[in-house]
Amino acid sequence: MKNTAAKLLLCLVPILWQQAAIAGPEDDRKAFVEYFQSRFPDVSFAEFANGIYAIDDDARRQWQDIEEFPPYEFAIEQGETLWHEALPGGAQLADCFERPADEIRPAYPRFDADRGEVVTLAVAINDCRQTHQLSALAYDSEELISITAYLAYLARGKPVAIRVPADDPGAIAAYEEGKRFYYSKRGQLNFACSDCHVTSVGLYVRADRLSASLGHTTHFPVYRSKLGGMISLHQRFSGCVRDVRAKPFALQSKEFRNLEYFLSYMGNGLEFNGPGARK
Amino acid sequence: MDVGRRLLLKGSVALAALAALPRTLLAAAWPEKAFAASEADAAMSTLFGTNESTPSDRITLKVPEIAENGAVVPVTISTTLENVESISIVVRNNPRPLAASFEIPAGTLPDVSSRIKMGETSDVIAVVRTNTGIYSTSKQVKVTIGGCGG
Amino acid sequence: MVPVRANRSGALLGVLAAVLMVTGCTTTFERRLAEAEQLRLEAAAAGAEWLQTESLLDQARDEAAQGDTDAALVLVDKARFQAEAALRQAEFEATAWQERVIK
Amino acid sequence: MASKIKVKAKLSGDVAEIKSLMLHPMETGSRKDPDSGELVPAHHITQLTFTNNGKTVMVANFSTAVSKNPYFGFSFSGAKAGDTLKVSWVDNKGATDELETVLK
Repeated sequence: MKNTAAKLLLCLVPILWQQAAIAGPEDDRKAFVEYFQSRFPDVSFAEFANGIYAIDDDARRQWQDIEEFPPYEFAIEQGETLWHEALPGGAQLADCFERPADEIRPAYPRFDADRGEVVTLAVAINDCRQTHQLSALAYDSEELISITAYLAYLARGKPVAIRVPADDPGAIAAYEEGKRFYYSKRGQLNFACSDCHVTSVGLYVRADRLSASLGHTTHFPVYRSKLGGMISLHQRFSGCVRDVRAKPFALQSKEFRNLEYFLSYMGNGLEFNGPGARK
Repeated sequence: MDVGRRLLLKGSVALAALAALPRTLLAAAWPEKAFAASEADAAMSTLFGTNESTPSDRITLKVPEIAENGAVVPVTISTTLENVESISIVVRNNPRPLAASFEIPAGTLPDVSSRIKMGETSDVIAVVRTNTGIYSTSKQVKVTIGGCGG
Repeated sequence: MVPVRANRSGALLGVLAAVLMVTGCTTTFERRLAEAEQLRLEAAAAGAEWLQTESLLDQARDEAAQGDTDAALVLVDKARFQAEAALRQAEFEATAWQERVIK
Repeated sequence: MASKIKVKAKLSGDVAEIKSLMLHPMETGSRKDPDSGELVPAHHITQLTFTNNGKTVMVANFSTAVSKNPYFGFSFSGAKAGDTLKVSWVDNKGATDELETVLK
């Protein structure tokens, strides 16, 4: 009996410790989810992964029509080819990742304690190329985005479970930086991300309805009908920053990686559903 | 090869291009003049010999009320009319109103879908030609200027 | 720009220097341009630079190169206003953002 | 080069439901190149043809108003498993692409 109790205690200690320690981000996340669910009581939690289509029926029908045969299928196909292409020395991209291909997308963004910064999937792919004597791909290149599209496709249906390790001050700082970015007003229009996607969610900006931030990161990269091509999450960030008339940060800049870290954590529990199709 | 002869008159450049094509593509000529028309009525007249069509509730035209993006507007047209020969999509306010025209051989169901571009808010007209005449139905699709997403 | 051209000819340099001393235009422009540029860099360092500040300064340089110093100064002032506003925005946001966090 | 056409076919009874997607810029001829400011010449698929075991089952005539990377779906009867469906297009510059698939 005593032995069992001791074992139980041993098991519980790390769990309790962990829960107490991640109270910061986890409290944030719960409040975040609650806010959007109270704004849209008819929308189920899982539906928020569908972005604006969770809350706009006419747009949703058009999206579903496009999803009948979405143009991003070409990107998935290209990504699959590139994923399996032999690197110099005969290795493949897959060899750099110590997990099955369908578990790679969900492993990012993650805080890398050794580097002291957030590593995203795009960065990890470029790291791998450079390890194998290849140049880094541009972060807006069709090749890199296609690879992320393929990995996103393999990860469909898996839950978002981003970790902000409570015992890693660097991770917490990166998360907090992302959070600060999200809530800070910037640019000539003096808008924060949250002004549009929290306070004014569901309202119109000219003809566009503002999407909920809950679920913003699950479906990237996306095929933009407007552009007739794929864009990454960071390109979308860049577009939003530009829209409020602030100078955008570089794709995969520390600012945007931290923002991705924070926003991804807010989406914990939703399912990955990328790549996506957007107007 | 009546069609081939007509095209031949357009000159040797076109002929050279056509010669390289698989023969099946010559089955029907691409209705160049109808596509070039800048008014919906003219496009219809060129394509069908008349711009008159009979409104029909046996045609189902599925289009959005407000296009998410004028560059990609999903359109589905189906009909319960019999002996359908072709289905065409006409966007009245586009600079070239005839967007597409689908030839329906016997055995093919009169049910087609595609995605089209719209420059501005406009009536979208589904035109069905059968062995008895020209029928149509139309719906307005609003095209708006986007804010951030568009 | 102007000094480079002037270096080619001592005489021209002398004439220009005299003109500049009399009008004060170009020196004023250069100084105000440098100030605005400095403020822009400070805003950028604060992660708060606005979208068009840099291009306003580029346009100002173009106008100045074409000899329209008045137009150039108007653009420099616009850029400076933006850079200062961006810095005030960043200063205010250093704490204000916390009020917006969903709780 | 691999075909830039994708086809999904679904047989229910003797009706084949066909969905197709193809990579093509579908330039209208009225768009300006953002860098050069010059008009980009029209470049679009003119005719998309489907044959099933050699029999033409659809001829779709496109203008520049069909969206970039066109989608086209339709259905035809008289199909059975094992039939060879061939999709091909030609554009206004004389370029072509084609894809063959066996109905299942």
